[in-house]
Amino acid sequence: MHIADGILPLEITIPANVIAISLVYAGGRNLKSDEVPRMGIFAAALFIVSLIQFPLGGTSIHLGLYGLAGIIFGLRTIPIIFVDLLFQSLIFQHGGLLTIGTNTLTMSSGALIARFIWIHIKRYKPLAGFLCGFFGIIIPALLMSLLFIMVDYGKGMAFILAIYIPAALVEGFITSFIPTYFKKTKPELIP
Amino acid sequence: MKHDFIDKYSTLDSSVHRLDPRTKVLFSLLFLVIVTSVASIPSLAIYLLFALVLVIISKVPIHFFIEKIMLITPLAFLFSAFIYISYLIEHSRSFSISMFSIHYSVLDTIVPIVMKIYISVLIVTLLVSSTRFNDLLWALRKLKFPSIVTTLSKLVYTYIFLFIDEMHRTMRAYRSRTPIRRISRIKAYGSITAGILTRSMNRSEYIYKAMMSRGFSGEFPECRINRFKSLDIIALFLFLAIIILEKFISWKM
Amino acid sequence: MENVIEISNLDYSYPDGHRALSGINLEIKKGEIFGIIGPTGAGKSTLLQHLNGLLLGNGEIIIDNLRVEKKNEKAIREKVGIVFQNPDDQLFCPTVFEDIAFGLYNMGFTSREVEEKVTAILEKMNLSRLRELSSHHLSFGEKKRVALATTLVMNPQVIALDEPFANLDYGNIMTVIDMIRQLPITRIIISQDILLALSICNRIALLDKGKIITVAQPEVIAANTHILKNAGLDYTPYLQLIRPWGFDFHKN
Amino acid sequence: MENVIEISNLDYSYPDGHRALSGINLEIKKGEIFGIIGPTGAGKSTLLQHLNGLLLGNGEIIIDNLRVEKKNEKAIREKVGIVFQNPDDQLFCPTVFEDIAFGLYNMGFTSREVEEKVTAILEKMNLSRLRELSSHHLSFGEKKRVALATTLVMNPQVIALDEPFANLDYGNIMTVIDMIRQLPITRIIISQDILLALSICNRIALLDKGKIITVAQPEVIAANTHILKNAGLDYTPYLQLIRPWGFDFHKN
Repeated sequence: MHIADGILPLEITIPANVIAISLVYAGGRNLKSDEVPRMGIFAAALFIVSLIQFPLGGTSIHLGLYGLAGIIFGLRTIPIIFVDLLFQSLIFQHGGLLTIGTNTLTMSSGALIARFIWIHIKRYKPLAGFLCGFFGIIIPALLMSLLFIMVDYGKGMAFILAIYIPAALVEGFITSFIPTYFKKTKPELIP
Repeated sequence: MKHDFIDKYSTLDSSVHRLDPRTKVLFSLLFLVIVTSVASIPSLAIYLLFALVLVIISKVPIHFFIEKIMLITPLAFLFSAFIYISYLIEHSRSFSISMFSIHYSVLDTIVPIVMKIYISVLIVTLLVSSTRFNDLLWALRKLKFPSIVTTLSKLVYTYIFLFIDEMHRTMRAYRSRTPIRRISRIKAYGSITAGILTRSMNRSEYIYKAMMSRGFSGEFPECRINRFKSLDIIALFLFLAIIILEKFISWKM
Repeated sequence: MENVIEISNLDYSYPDGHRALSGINLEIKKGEIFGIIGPTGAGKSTLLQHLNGLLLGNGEIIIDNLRVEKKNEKAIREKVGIVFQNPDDQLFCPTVFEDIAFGLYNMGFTSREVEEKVTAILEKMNLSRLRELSSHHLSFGEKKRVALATTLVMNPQVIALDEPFANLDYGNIMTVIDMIRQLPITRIIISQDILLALSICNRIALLDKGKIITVAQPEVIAANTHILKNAGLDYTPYLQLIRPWGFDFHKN
Repeated sequence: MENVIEISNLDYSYPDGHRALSGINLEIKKGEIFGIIGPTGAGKSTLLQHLNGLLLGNGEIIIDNLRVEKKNEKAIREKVGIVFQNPDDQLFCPTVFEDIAFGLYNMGFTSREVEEKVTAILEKMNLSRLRELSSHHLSFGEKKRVALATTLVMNPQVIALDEPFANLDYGNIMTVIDMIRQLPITRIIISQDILLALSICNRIALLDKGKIITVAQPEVIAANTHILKNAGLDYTPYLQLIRPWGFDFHKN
């Protein structure tokens, strides 16, 4: 769901880049030394999981882990996603270079909303995890299709959302397990 | 996957390779901006031609670019399909048209977009295949990108292999305890993903410590080749000339 | 005695073309402790992974009258358990209990059966107090034992251990050796620690550059210093080095 | 002899509150081979990481008249080189050359100086033929040596090695021991292989549960079987086990 170069007008991509880079800067301030490698490995993980397609009901989907990253890293997710997208665009042409700001903002919104959900649903943590994973995928897809409609590619772009529903469900199920796992293995990760 | 998966052809020698990495980054971004801002098919054809000339000058094997083009093609196709469907939906009442006839007016929207997507892919691929990865990070840092971006990028470059390695070994151990090839329970999937992440995190800390104990501070002290020189100025002038030519032609038309 | 494993003419090359194993012939008898020794890169781990079909090479491997091939995968993996060198590879569940239960669920046991079997093995291996811990909080020695338990619980006929003594202190080495000795099944041990392999195995195959140099009793291998030297496995300089502490021991 | 490292009252707790080191006092002399032994979890690696400021605890560490603290980080890391246990964690560049060059670039050497220094160390350590290889294609023993080279090339005054013998066969153990012995600088060796530590160190500190139990000459440590047993480091059962092969050796 990364938007390639050449699709969006400069009126969107350039301001988005300015905002995204400022947020990247903000998200990378006052880092403790143990945060850096953890952010690095997550950026690598985000990159790798996006390459591992597995079949589901006729199509193939892959994990995003954006919701999980949001739960763990909060605002720090923004630089992580930015770097993940930089690698995806440089190596596999998933998403463009000029649209990297736009993509960072849409993906990060999903992650930050996941963080919000995780902090505010105090009970039923597996359910909270499910919602984090689900919205971590659905929110970016929603924003992307809204963006397309906004620049007049037509209302049909809303159908894009439908493609992501199965992926978001799978992501939700998996994310419902992982934070509880980390609670046992690396409790310092989970807020 | 080998270590040179990003900058595979960066050790070749060509005029493109010899440019200052900063020039290449700026040039690529500018190129993307210009391409995005034009809409006419002839103008885009000029830029496509220019991009192809650069590709040839770079001596990077053509098949490498074709691979990348193939990667983006399904997406370009899907996107075009969506535009087409949108068009049909929006105009179905006013025209009462059939789904199966071709509507040429929509091609005016689709063709330029597909061209833009392809030109952009060529330019980005040219950038990464003609610049060593470390030099690219050095250039981004010099161009005032936040240091967190370059530091994380350096780590990701290293950690990708670490992550693949951990994944491979966990899956091997997993398979040795299960006769079933696919993972049967979604909970197992969650466990394995979390397990791989935990182990990768632990190892990533060691690697980071090993880097720090050899003086790594997140900065990139060195760029192996080239500084800004006459070749860079020529390249920029050439690029400006192409832009002016394109503007002139589209004005004439 | 009856053969439980028969390997004939096994060849294997890695996808990059590098030849890892060539012309391996091997017979392993029921109930013995069989050692496979060799320097790093000799192909020991590669050979190990053929035993339960994680890798499939050219040639034939028969385990307990069943040919190792794709269609027998399920049965073979239940017959042969592998304990990998790094226990972290094998422990990926949130708790020790779940790690040990994992293979059983895959074999199709019910929750109740799983519960019983896991409890039994934990008690037998003296690991009950670790039951609800996360494997990340165990010491290396404990992890090694839990990794062994994850395989043993599946009740295999053959267990193959990759470098079971690596990274252990002497105390843990002795514990692991005791455990291995007490298992009533066929045990295959892969090790570059030739002194330990000589000490606990009934028979030993010496592997070098993907080929089997010799298969013999430990005494025969130890006496043949020539082939050990050729394979870079000569341990005399090491014994010479630790001699002062050994002599002390003799005096006591 | 002059002290190159002085540690006084060092305490360290992990972020989760677990106490890893308490009240460590230690003096290491210029040029010696100093061993730090102890069972797993004793805090050996944690102590090691304090030596070049990768971890900062309470207490004082002076290296060659310079206090280990944030502001001296750069200078300290040039004085003290650490070789980690797992060479895979240390080799992260596309080629051996670049791995060895990594530290030099960070120290600010020019390309030409780096080229010269790397070439020199590769020749000296007999690794020149590996220069352009990726570390993925090296054997474990080669990786260990390259990891050592990545640190030595920075010309440290102190080199600290975490489990330098782990996972090596006897041939490689002897090679690494020779290398360590020939280095003209202060060497700190962390190991749970007490027999090897006794054999090559001038002095040894025994660490258990984050505390220093004793610091003494190898002969003294070896004679004190009581404290070794307490720390779970008793090696007599091991020597008993490998005895048959040792006797053979004595006969020769």
